[in-house]
Formats: sequence, structure tokens, C-alpha cells
Amino acid sequence: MRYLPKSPADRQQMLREIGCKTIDDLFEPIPAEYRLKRDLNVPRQMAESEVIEFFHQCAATNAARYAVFLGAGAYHHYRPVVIDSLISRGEFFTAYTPYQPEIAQGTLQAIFEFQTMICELTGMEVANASMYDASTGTAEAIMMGVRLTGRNSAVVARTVHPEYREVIKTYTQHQALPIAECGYKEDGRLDLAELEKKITDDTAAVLIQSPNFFGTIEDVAAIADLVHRKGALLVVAISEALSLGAVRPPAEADIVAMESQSFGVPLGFGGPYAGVLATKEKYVRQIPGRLVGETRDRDGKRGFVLTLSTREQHIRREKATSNICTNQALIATMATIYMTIYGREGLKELAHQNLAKATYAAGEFSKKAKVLFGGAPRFNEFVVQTREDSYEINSRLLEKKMIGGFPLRKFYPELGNAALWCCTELNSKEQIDAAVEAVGQ
Amino acid sequence: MRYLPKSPADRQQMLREIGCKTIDDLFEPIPAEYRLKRDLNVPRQMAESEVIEFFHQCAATNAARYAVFLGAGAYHHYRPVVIDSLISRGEFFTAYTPYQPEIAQGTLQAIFEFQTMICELTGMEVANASMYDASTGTAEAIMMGVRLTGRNSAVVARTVHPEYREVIKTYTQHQALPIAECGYKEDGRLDLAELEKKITDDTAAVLIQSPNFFGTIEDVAAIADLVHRKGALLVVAISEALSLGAVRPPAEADIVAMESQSFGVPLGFGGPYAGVLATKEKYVRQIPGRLVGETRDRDGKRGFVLTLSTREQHIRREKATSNICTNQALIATMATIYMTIYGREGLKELAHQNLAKATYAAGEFSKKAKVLFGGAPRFNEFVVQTREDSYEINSRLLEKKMIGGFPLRKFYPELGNAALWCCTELNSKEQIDAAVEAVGQ
Amino acid sequence: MSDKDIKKATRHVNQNEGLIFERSSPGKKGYRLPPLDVPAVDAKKVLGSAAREDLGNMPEVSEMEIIRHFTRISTWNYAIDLGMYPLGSCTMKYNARVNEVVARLGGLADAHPYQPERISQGALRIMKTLSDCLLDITGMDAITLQPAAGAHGEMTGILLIHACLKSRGNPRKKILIPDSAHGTNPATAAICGYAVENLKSNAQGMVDIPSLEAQMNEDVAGLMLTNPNTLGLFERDIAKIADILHKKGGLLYMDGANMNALVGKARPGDFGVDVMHLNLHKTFSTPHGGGGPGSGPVACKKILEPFLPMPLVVQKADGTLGFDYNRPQSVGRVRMFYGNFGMHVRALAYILANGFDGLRQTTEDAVLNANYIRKKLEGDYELPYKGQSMHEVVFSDRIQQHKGVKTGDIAKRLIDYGFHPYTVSFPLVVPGALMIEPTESESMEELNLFIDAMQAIAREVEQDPELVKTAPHSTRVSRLDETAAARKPVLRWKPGAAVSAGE
Amino acid sequence: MSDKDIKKATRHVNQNEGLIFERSSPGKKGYRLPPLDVPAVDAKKVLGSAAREDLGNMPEVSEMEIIRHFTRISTWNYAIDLGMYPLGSCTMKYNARVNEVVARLGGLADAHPYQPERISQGALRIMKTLSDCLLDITGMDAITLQPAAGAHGEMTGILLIHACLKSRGNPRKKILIPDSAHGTNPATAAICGYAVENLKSNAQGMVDIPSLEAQMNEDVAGLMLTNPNTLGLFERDIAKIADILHKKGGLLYMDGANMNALVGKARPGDFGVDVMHLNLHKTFSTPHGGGGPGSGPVACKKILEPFLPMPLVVQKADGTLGFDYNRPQSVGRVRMFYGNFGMHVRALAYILANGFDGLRQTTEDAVLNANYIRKKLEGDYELPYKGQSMHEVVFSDRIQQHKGVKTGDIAKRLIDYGFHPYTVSFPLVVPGALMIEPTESESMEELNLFIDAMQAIAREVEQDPELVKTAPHSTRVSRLDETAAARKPVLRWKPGAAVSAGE
Ligand SMILES: Cc1ncc(COP(=O)(O)O)c(C=O)c1O
Ligand SMILES: Cc1ncc(COP(=O)(O)O)c(C=O)c1O
Repeated sequence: MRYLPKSPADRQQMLREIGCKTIDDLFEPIPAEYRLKRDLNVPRQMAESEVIEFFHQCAATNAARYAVFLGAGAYHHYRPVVIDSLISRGEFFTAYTPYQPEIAQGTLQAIFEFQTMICELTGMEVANASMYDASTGTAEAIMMGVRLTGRNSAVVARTVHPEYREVIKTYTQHQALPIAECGYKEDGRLDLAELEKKITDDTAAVLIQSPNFFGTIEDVAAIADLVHRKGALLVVAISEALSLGAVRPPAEADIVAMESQSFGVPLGFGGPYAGVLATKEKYVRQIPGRLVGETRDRDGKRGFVLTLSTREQHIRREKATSNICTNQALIATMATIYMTIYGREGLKELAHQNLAKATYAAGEFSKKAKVLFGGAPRFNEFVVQTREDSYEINSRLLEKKMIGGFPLRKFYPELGNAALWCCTELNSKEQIDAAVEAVGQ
Repeated sequence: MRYLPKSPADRQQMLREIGCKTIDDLFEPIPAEYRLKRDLNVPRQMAESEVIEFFHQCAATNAARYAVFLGAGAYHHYRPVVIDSLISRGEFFTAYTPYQPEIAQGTLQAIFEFQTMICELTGMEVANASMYDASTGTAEAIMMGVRLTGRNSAVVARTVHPEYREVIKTYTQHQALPIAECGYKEDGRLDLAELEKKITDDTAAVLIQSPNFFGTIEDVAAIADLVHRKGALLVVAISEALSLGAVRPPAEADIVAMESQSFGVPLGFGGPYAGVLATKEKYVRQIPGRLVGETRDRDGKRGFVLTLSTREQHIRREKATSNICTNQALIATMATIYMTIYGREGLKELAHQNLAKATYAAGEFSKKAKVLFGGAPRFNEFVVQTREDSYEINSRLLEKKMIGGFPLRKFYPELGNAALWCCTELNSKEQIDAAVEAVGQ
Repeated sequence: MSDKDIKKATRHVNQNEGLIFERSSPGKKGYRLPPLDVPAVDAKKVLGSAAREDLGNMPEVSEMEIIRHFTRISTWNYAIDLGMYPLGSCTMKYNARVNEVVARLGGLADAHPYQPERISQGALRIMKTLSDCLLDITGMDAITLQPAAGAHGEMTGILLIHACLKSRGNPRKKILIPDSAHGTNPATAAICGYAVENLKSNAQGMVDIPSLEAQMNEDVAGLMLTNPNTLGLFERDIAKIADILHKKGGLLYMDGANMNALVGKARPGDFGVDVMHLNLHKTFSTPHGGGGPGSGPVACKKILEPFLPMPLVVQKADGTLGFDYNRPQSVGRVRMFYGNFGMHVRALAYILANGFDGLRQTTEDAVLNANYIRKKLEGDYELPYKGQSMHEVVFSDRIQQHKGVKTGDIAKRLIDYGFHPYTVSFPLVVPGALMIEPTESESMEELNLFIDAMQAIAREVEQDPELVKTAPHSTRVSRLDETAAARKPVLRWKPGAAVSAGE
Repeated sequence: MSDKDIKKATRHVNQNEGLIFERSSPGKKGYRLPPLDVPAVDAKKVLGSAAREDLGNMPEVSEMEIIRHFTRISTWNYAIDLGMYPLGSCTMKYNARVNEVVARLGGLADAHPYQPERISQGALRIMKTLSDCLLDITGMDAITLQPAAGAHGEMTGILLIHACLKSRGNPRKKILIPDSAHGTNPATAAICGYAVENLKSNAQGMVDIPSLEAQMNEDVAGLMLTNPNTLGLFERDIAKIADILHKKGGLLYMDGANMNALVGKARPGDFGVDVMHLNLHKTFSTPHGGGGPGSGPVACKKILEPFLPMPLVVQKADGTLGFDYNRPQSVGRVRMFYGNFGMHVRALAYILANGFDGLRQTTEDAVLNANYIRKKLEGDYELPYKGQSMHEVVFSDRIQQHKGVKTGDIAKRLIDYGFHPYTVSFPLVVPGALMIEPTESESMEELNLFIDAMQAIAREVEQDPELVKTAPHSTRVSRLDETAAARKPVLRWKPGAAVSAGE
């Protein structure tokens, strides 16, 4: 096998030195009846060219170079080539978790920069080194709220990504942590009146998303006011990170649970992505996941280390803030490079381009169909209601090499034939016009 | 411009410190009438995504994923992905010529390894660090022969790649170095009787190619005998380097001029490739191009440096062995990695696969057309003669996404409708059968 | 510092580099956008009070500086690509380049998770093929690829146990966990609402059967067992362990972090395991990336299948592949979409490149390497448990403690010798543990250098313990103060923060 | 060694690595072939006595070892990606990553040079577009992209002059070359059958007009001029120089190595140049790759067009692009196929990413940077020629020579300060030259660090010249013995060759 750096003679010599006759002597601890006596039923060893050909064939039966109008938690943005070029350095992608900081300053400094940028963008004071994704991040944020408040229930807006809500349900199901849902108003925003009713003395946290699942931007300040008045914490989820280039950060939140996928991470059929939690400094000892902190070496030189690990499973075991160990470090590094490339001006300019595309598209769609939730501002997504079935429309679009909006019927039957459309900088006017045309047929 | 690491304020400050008002003060040395007063007539600045789209469009109007039966000096072989992964390290591809060995040991050691492998494969004693390609390499080899012998003419086999011969003509045209050509026999090999006549007392070098342009393997030992008897030097060109995995190396030659493209270098519409010259130790002071040699540092540690530079243009100027300066170092490094991956056993196994494919294909073609030069051994190329015009056959193949053999009429009109076909490990039996079928229609 | 024994590494000039924010200045740009082809909008008008004014201290730098910044800091990392990385329990093996290439193919890397199934057949085929391979490798009946890492897989597995027991009437209260277990095991049990009960290891470092028998009762939902365990020992009584659990209605969870000792040689499904996770980022070579991403598929026996997270990849009546969301007994979703698909691609590429014979040889080499190290070092370092090692070996610093040198010091000194240290102070059952897992990716030559280095350090401990206690001496930063970092945490850069000389 | 002034670099642990042959052992494999789908052949039968027995000492290693080998040795290199690389005359600028991506696109990277034109339109479009851009940049009328590097372009250009003059009746005998010229210039003239006549520079480092007038006659075919010249000075009398040549029937060749001072600001075609080459691997950012590949297109005026190498890319009657081989007056082919096409792709990507405004700004920044360095260092190092600098500046070691320190020593000491040295001892007209070309790719911060380092070294020369003379002190190998290497050349590894300790 071409990956294995041993010759047959090496193996013989090593066995001799160990004092074994055959390799099977080393497997003697496994009771004989459990030793596999046949070859595994996996394909035969392939040449590299065959491996590539196999995946080429797979890729060829997947869509490629379609016009994409899907968002809904995974966004198609241009990925500068510098990202892959840098994270393909073996020093980044073949390193482990930086447990030995003296030979891991590259990873540590990159993550420290990630934490800093996430703070700058979200308006929070501290951020962790990453979570698996935003769905598990929101669940962990709610559990963090429980630890911080000593209260034992939570309210989640129905305008939070439906799959985040499913994951929250899974995570919290055995924690005696009931989750109430709160609906939305005509303008697609959270129903504040309902929320006021739903929050009880036992509500640890309220979770909203902004821009929410309809693409609508919530009035975070007003919600925070209400939530804080009730003694609960506000968790704000962000699934479209690029919105932070144009939209006021949720600085009034107590915890922000963000998905970084928009920042240079491939769509990749859903993963790997990178969630991140950010919060106030005073809450840092209850944050889950790794944290990188600054320190000094013996000569006073600046350096970075993993810190506050007494929160974590390898020290605290069943009392840890979370069971997370491996996180999404390389993806966080991708996001860091992306945020660095666009930076202070570029993220804004790019967000404004997204805004312009979606504004134009919503305008065009509204000539042929009903665009819902016009009463509140939105970023790069909007909901189009049609007379025709959303899936049928999408089938038609598919033939024209367009992937239409996300049908909402499954999660929001009350909206009828509605679909969530997304337009980013990658959707040309031509594509938008063609999609509007096809929908309006 | 996104590559430029300066802010407008930086530029102002630097100008101030230099003592200039505007940047144009620094261009004052250029007489005003020659300063360009308009914008260059090149396209406007593009976003990275636009640059990629431009080249995507270009690539899309080029052939891709065709079955290729072309060789003729440029060979399609599988390129292990490790090659690009390694040479994409900035430490390799963004370094200059290793003039400062203490911070260039990576490049130097890789080239030293290249030189060693070329010696092992060709049966020569020394090899240089690379030439532009084999066409310029053969020209330089002949000029080297002139310097070594003090004689002033050369004989070149007509079975040497026609474009090599054109380049030799260009290089030697003003050097009072007449080039005679020598024909081939029925079996596609050099006509030894003719050669004997063509070699004169003034013949410095005889250039042959093996496998020659028809894919036929020359009897190098016999030719060397004759050439040496006449006091001339034998230069052997190798255009299909992989042949060395199966074919006896031309150890009797005085100089080998090899093209390394087969060793992991993309076809790339003809370049960059990497030529290399190898020779006997006693001739090394007349070899053109760079050489890497082993030495020691002050503590006795092994290290590598550019050496014997008194041969070169930067020291010897008009008396140098060649005017070459920049060579093809990174391509030589690609070849080094390729030779390392396949190594002692793999190059042989791969060459034998090529041999098997071409043998099979020639057998199949001979059922439908005439395969020429059957009397001598060949590697992975062979000549097929048809009744139908070669270009017309190729047009038909093209529609079936196959690129047929290289029509020989332009360079060898005496062969009629003949084409040079090449089969490598990348030509499947299925492809070969389809091509035979289409040719025989 | 005496370097005479150091054969593997030398010091070399290395670039300094500040934080990216320290390079920033207004007006530098690393990007350029294409011209906007729709009417520009006034963000203030469109967004009203939700419009953002500015982006604070986000950096402004050019592309050239970005390349240099990340290239320079990358050179401060150790990595598999540079040398042996014998972190026990982490299985730091070669990350094949072809895996990276296929994961980036257009059509796979660009696929939107919600694109219709009929234009996602290639991605589904990959998930299905990988699932089939993993099922045969583990000897299990059903699998989910959704979990994002090992701990996430553990949670999924324990939720399955919970759901299964609940469907039988009582989810029970406790999970048994050996004291040698990884920290994620108890943390996971807690998230799933279970109390953790510690199970002592016996003198051989294995599950103590009498204790297990004593502790197992109707309150216990199951046991989380790592096998081979974190001492690198195969639990010989595994069948008995399973029996004890099953007899009292419990289920056996296996932490599959150490599957690199078993692939192609033995299958958990054959020796009584009911549910387990795999770490694709260990056994199946997907890169660790400085801490992640991982992927933690969970495989289980038929009895647990109904409870697997949704959706599952299934073959549909028309022969095409699709997602099955209609799973009424499912524990729910543990992650949005379908898991870390990019890791699925890489793991499958690894399996295909190896084939059945390569996978078996890989396991054999991994076990061979660990035993070779053990044999060569057992005179120099204390071996607290003498059972036969599988893919890793755990020593202790008992001998070196006499000179005041701890496992952490030896680890730091290994850095000077050109190696990444082993895992320090884990498992907890071994005080002062040195946990060494070479994997199959090390040549005999590299192993010999490692053994030489460990022996040289053992000598240094005797002759010059200070040298070891103050290591590393060859790195651009010396030993970093982790205590100070935790005392007054600085978790982000702020403008005006002081920079020490030399940066 | 005192490191107190060194701000840019620190020493860090770095892996040793022998030659790949020293890793080899029989039976290790880094490859696997697919199964053969045609009958296997017996090579001995098919090839007879031409069959090869074995491949001698070619290495046998695994993929993991190959990755480590080349990764490790790569870390011993300095590179643009790591820091400033101010080699004068070499224009070491940022090599944009997008160039590498587009050059590797399938369809371009896989194109066979002999594939029919109708399925090569994309490649031809690239060559044509690049040609058009370069023609406007140079102000010339016609161009060939065939030459593989600068020296190769020089040869092509001089052959054009030869052919043109010959077509006028007499190719003439001599080429004039200033003493400041690069070594390739005289070497090229010699290959083209011309005698080289040296042209002295005047006190200002420029072409001495009276000498030129005196030396120009009917035997002189032309002048090879670098402009700006290798002192970084623009030849102010360029129009007059061209005039003198043209009046006597000679032609003006320009070595375009220094076009980074002119792009978008002035065009050789406008100031009298008849033919010139460009170095795409300098001005147009294609990577140097440790010594190559390059690309040296040659642009010329109408009068020289008929003689250009064949084939040329042309637009055909039907609007498609194709190669024109029917060029009866052509000097012939200088390289097989069409030149280093991969470099054409990259150079075009650079031009498109810059646009006209970016190209101009680039030139301005390059000239700004050189003048900034000059201003800051002119007190510390001798400036032998005082004319206004363009894109590079040349100092001499005259001041430091008093302490016995030479330009080569200062260069080696710069390594300790974290920089690649400047070009040493070139141009020859400046004894002990320090030739510094920062390019546009350096930030003010990096320039300041360089200036600091140069100033610190100047101080060290006064205070501790030995420190400088024995530099570098921070590298994994100390100063290497180049004399010994040349005395008894060892140009290849041989089995059994001794290896020194520490490797
Ligand atoms: C034995 C064991 N169990 C569980 C884990 C957790 O896996 P992950 O880090 O992928 O969550 C690890 C990894 O460190 C481990 O070694
Ligand atoms: C002034 C000058 N002319 C010519 C050359 C030769 O160019 P190349 O190395 O591309 O052959 C160089 C490059 O070193 C140069 O600096």
C-alpha cells in the first residue's frame, strides 16, 4: 500500500526485534473467535487515477455550474483562491489541536485572530474557537443560558432555521429543559406580544435569528429590551454571516451563535462548516468549546495558548460546559482568511452588493408573484408566494440549469406555495431575470 | 490594486520622505515626450472571479476529456496529485535561482536529486540542472560537441523530432556549423550505411533520437561504435523519458539530451517542459546550464551549491558555454517528485504498461491498416499508414471525442497517409478499440 | 544546551509576524469586486436603523500581505507533513493528498445541501458507498454519517440507547464509564441526561469484571467502553462484558477512537457491541486541521436502527438514492443538513485507495509500530500496565519523577529533538502518563530516531534534569505561561495592545 | 552573535532530512497502477536486446515519505511568500495565486500542443490576448511568445536583426554591448555569430554618446541596451542613441528585464527601440520556481516582423484563430511548439487582475520603493552613481571595505536579519555592488525593516566586522564552501557516499 513507509524487510526486522514470529502474534490479545478470517467487503485497492475517476463520476452526476437561488442556511459566495492555497499548507491542515503551544503558534494565532474578528463583527466581547456549526451552536448557547441563569426553559422563535430548531430539540430532550416556540407577525418578524407571554420566570434564554429564516432583519434592540426586562438572556443566531457587513450587529444580545459558512467555506453539500459562539466577557467561564488566549513566554515574548480549559470535558468530565472536543478549526481558519481578504471595507461593499441583488430580485419577482414580508428590512433572502406549487416551479427551473428557492411548505404550511429565495453577488442580473421569467410563466 | 501593500497615506508619506511632491517627479528621468499620456489599451481591472471566468471560458472552448492518441514529443501520462501539492508550496515556487545557498538548500537538494536520477536513468555520469526543453537541449548538445572536438559540423538523423531539427537549424545558422541529415531504413531505424558516408573528419557530433520520432528504438550501441570510430561524439535525444523504464539506457552516448515532460509535467499546450543534458564526467566543463554540487559548511555539514559557474554567461560572458540563465527548475522539481513516486519499480511497471498498450493497439490497427516499421522494437508509439487522408480520419475521430495520431505528411511526405499514434497507460482498451474501429471505417 | 544527541532537527532562521490587525492600514485592499449589474441601493434607505455604520477594527491589508502573514505563521506549526506526531488516542496518520483533491471537485464542493435529490445523486452515492464500507468494517447493521466529531457521535449513540430503552419502557438513569475513559464520554452521558457511574479498572488496566457485575443493574442503561482501551489494551473479556450488560437489559457503547487497531482484523459488531462511533479524522485519515473538522459516524445493531437521526440515505424504489425523513422513532437531528460531507468524501477516498488488503496492512503496521516502540523503551520508562499493547503504548514518568522531571517536561524536550510530543497525562489512571501512538505512517527510520530521542532524554534526566525541565530550547517562543493566560484571560486583540520586543 | 537589532526573524526548530536515496529501501512503494486492461507483454520478447534490466539506484519510498521529504527540504528555502526578496534585476514580486489556479484548469493544462486548432481556440485566444496587451505595453508592432526565457528572447531578437540586415544585403559583424550589461547579452551575441564590442559607460553610468558615435559604423549590426540600465538609471539620451544607430543602418535591441520601471509610464516603441524581449517571470509576475521556468516574448517593429519565428498566432479568414507556419523569411523556430504556454496564461491573468490602472500603479510603487530605500541608505552605503533611480538602486561596499567587509558578507548577514540578500557584485561596472530591487510588492513596514537591518549591519561592520564576515549565523548550514565544490565537483549522489553527522 503506497501510503505505508515500510518494506517487507523492515516488517520482518521489527517483528524479530519485538520477538514475534508473525504479525498475528501481535493480535493475540483479540480472542481468536473475534478475529476476522476473511477480507473486508470493501472495494479492491485502487490506483490514484481510479480513485479520482470514481469521484469524477460522482461529481458528474451532481449539479455543476447551475444558477443557484438557494440560501436557507447555506450561502453561495465567491471564495477567493487564496483561502485554499493557504489552508492547503501541511503546517495548517495536518496539525492537531494546539496542545503544545511552542510548536503550534500558527494555529493558535490564527484562531486568536478569528476570535477577535468575530467579536468585531458581532459586537460581542469574547468568542470561542468554533463549534461544529450554528445548529449545534444554538443548542449549546441555550444550555449555556441555563447554566448562567439557573433557569430551566427556553423560548425559540419559529423564524429560527427549522433545522436549528430540530437540533435544539434533540440536544435538550433529556435535560428537563422545555422549549417553547414563538410565532411571527405579518411582517415576518418575531411577534413581541406573543414573546412577552411566552417568557416565564423559568425562561433562561430566548433564541431568535437575524436575519431570520425568511431573510427578515429582526428588531434586536427591542427584543433584547423585553427579554432582559424578564430576566432572561437573549441568544441571537446568525446564519448568513455576510449580513454583518451591512446590518447592525446584535450588540444587545447576551450570546451570539453564528454560522461562518458564508465566509469562504464551500457549500460542500452541507459541511464541514463552522459555528462560533460569542458573548460578554462576564459569561466567558460558561462558554463551551475551546478558547485561545494571549500569554508570555519566559522571556516575555507574546504567545498564544489554549486557555480556561477547566470548562472543558478533558478536565471537568461530566461537569464540563459541553462534551465538544474536536471542533472546526481549519474551517475557522478559512473564515479568518476570508474576513482578512475582504476586511473592513470589502465586507461592507460585498454585503451592499448582496443587498442590491436581493432588492432588485425582490422587485422583479413582485411583478410576477407575491413577495411576502415587505414591511421589514431584509438582507439577501426573501419569500415569494406563488399560485403554482413551489416544487413544480423548481422542476421547470432545473431544466434551465437553475436551482430555485427553498420550498417553505414543509416547515411553514401556513404560507402555502411559498419559497425562500436568495440572491448573492454570484447571481447575475441575467440569471435573476431568467428566474423571474420562468417563475412567472 | 489588491496585490499592492500600500495605503494612499503610505504613498504620501514615502514621497514626503524622499522629498518629492508627486509620483511623477520620480519619472522625471524619462524625457517628457516619451512619457505615456494615456491609459494602456488593456482590459479594465478585473475581480478575481472575473479573471477565473475569463479563463474558464477559454478552457471551455478547448478540448477537455478527449481520448488522446497524440504523442510526437509530448506525452499524456497520469500525474500523481502529490506533485502539484508539493510544488505549490511557496517555498518552492516563489523562490529565485539558489544564489544564496544557506537559504536555498531546498531547491538545491531537489536539483541535486534530479541530477542524480537523470544519471541513473540515462546511464550517464553527470547531468545538469535543466535546459528549456529537449529541442534547445539538442541544439546546445551539438554546440557542446563542437567545443569538445574542435570539429565544425554535425549529422542529424531525419528520425529526430522535426521540431528539434528546426530549432537546431535556427541555433546553428550563424555558427559556421553545417548540419547534414541522415535518413532511415525500412525498419524505421537510422540508415547506418548512409551515416557512415555522412560523417566527415569535421563531424563533431551525430544526433539521433531513441525511441525515434516513429517510436522505433535505435540500435544505440551499433551507432555509437560507428560514430566513435570516426572520432565524433554521439548525442542521443530522448523525447519520451518514460521509455527509460523499459528500454536500455543509451550508455554508449557521449551526451544525452532528454525531455522530462513525461515525468509528471502537464501537456499544457506545449510548455513549460524541462530539457536536461547528461554526459560523461570528463566533459562536464563544457556542459551548458547550471550544475548543483555537494560541498560542506564551516562545521563540516553537507550542503549543496551552484557550481562550476565559470562555464556560465554571468562569469564568462561571450565566451560562456551557453547564454542560458533562467532554466526550468520548478519543472525539473516536478520531474524529480514524479521519478520519486514511481521510483525503481514503478517506472518499470508503468513503462511495461505503456509497452503493452502500444503493442495491443499496433496489433489491432494492423488488422485494419498498415502499421509501418514492424521490423524493429518500439515503445509506445507506432506509425499507421492508411488509404484515407490522415486529417480526414482525425476529423471523424474528433466527433467521437478522440484526438487521432499525428499526421506525418508535413514532415515525411514519402510515407503518404501516415500518422504517428501513441498509446499510454491512459488509453483504455475501450478507447483503443473505438479508435481502431473509427480508423478502419 | 547540549545538542549533540539531536539528530533530527536543527535551528533555522524563521520569520516574525505580528497579528494581522497590526498590519492593517486604511485604504489597503485585498479584494476587488466585479461591477454591480443591478441598481446600487442606499443601505440606509433599505435597512433603516438596521443599517450598519462601520466594521470597527476589521483589518485592511493587501493580498501579498495576507499570503505572507499566513505563510509565516504556518511555519511556526509542527505537522504530520513534517514528522512523527505520536499523540496517543489521536491517530495522527498521513493525510493523503488525493483526498484533498477529490473533496474539492466542482459538483461536490459546490453542491448546495438543499439542491434537489435528482441532481445530487453523486453526493448521495458517496455517502451510501462510505456507509456500506463502514458497516462491513464495524460489523454493524445501520449507520448515520450525521455527527460532526467523535463526541458528537457519542451523544448520538447514547441518545439511541436512551430511545431504545425508553421504547422498552424505561430509559434508565446511569451510564457506566471506566476511569480510563476519555473526558468526552462522561460529558456526553451528562448531556443525554444520564448520571455517570465510574467503573474501576483492574490491576491489568482492564474492565474489572466483578465490579461490572456488581454495578450493573436495572438503573444502568449501558457501558461506554473504548476498545482497545486508552491504555492500548484490548479488552479480552469483551464478550463477557457484553453479556453482563445484555443480561440486565443494558447496551454496550463502544468509543471507536481506537479502531486503527482493529480495521480488517476484528469487528466490534462481532464481539457484542451494540452501538459505536468512528472518528473519520483518526482511523480514516481525514485531516485534523489544527483541531477540526472531524466526522463521527455512528454505527449500530438492528435493534437501534429505528432511532437513528434523520434523514438517512436510502435507495428508493426507482433505484435512485434519496433522503428518508420519515423516521417516526428517530432521536431527531443532531446537526443541520447531513454532517461533514467533505470528510465523508475524504474517508471514502482513503478506503478506496487502501482496499481490503491495504486496510488490513495498515492496522498491522500500526500495531507493529507501537509494539516496536514499547520494546525499545521499556527499559528507560516505566510501563505501568504490562498487558500486550495494540496500536499505542502508555508509559509513566515514575522513574524520571525521582529527578523532579514530569511527563510534561519530557514532552517539551522532545520538541528540541524534532518531534511532536506524545499525549501528556492521559489516561488519568496512569499518573504521569506518556501515551504514545505512532500509527502506521512512521517508517522504521523515523521510529528509531524517536526511540533514540526518548533514550537520550532519559539520560539527560539523569545527568542534567534542568535542561529537560526548562525545555523547549529550540523554538521561537520558550515555554509559555498557561497559568497566567487563564488567570487574566486575554481572548482577543484590542487596538493599542502592547507588543513585546521581538515581534 | 548579538541579535538585539534583529526584529524580523527568530530561530526555530527545523527538520533534518537526507537525500531521498538515503530513505530508499527495496519494496517500499509510492505508486499503484490500475489493472492492465490489455494483454501483458514480455518486455524481453518485445524489445529484445533493447530491454532494460533494472533501474539502478532509483529510489523506493512511500507517499508519506515523499510528502515529508519535499516538505522538509522546502522549509530550508527563503521565498517571496516569506518576505522581501530584493534581488536587483530579478523583479521578485508577488506571484498571485489566481495565476496558478487558472494555469491548472483542465482544458488548458491538459491540452496537447498538436491537438487540432479547432479544439484549441481557448488556448489560442489566451496567446492572442496576451500578445495584444504586450504590444500596447511595449509600443511595438509584432510579437512572438515562443522564447522560453530572457536570454532566449535575446537570441531571438538578435536573430531578427541579423535576418533583417541580411535581407538588406549585409548582416554585419558586431554587436555593441555596454559594460554594465547582463552576461546573457554578450553570450547571446556570440551564439548569433556576432563579435561583441564593449561600449563604455560614462561617469554617470549611462551610454557614453561620443563613444557610441565613434564605435558605430557599417560593421555594427546593433546595440543591446538595457533601459533602465542595470544601475537603475533611465538612459535619458535614448532617442539620440537610437538615432545614431539608425543613421548608420544599425538596430536598437532593448533588454526588457527592467520593464517593471516602465509599464504604463513609457513605451520602448515610442523611444526608438526596434526589438526587445520581456521577462514574463519578472515584470509579469510568473513565478521564478527556484530558477525557472520563465518566458521571454520578443516584440518588434514592423520592419522586423517578417523574420519572426514561426508559427505565429493569427486570426484566420473565418474569424477563428490559428497558427501561421507560412513565413518564408522567418529566422526559424527557437523552441518546439509555442513556448512556455503556462507562463502566458499566468502573465495574462496578472494583466487582467491589474488592468491599466493597476499596471500603472504597480510601476509607480516599484519606483517609489526603490527611491525610498535609496534615500534612507545613502548615508550608510556608498552610492557610486548619483543619477535618479528608477526601480532599483545600486550601492557599493566601498565604505565597508575599509573594515575588510565585502558586499557578499553584508549579503550573508542580511540573512540573519530575516531577508534574502540583494544581488551581489553585479553590475560589474560597480566594484563591490549591492544591487537592490524591492519591487512594488513590499509594504512600507517591510521596507523599514530592511532599511533598519541594512543600517544595523553598517554599524556592525564598524563595531564587529568579524560578525559580518562569518555570517550567516542563524541558518541550518553555515557559510558553504563554494570553492571546494568547484575544485572537486560532486554532482550526483552515489551509493555509499558518506553523510556528515547531523543529517
Ligand atoms: C478515546 C477518545 N474518545 C473520544 C474522543 C473525542 O473525539 P472528538 O475529538 O472527535 O470529539 C477522543 C479524541 O480526542 C478520544 O481519543
Ligand atoms: C538585465 C537582464 N538581462 C537578461 C537576463 C536574462 O534573463 P533570463 O534569466 O530570463 O534568461 C536577466 C535575468 O537575470 C537580467 O537581469
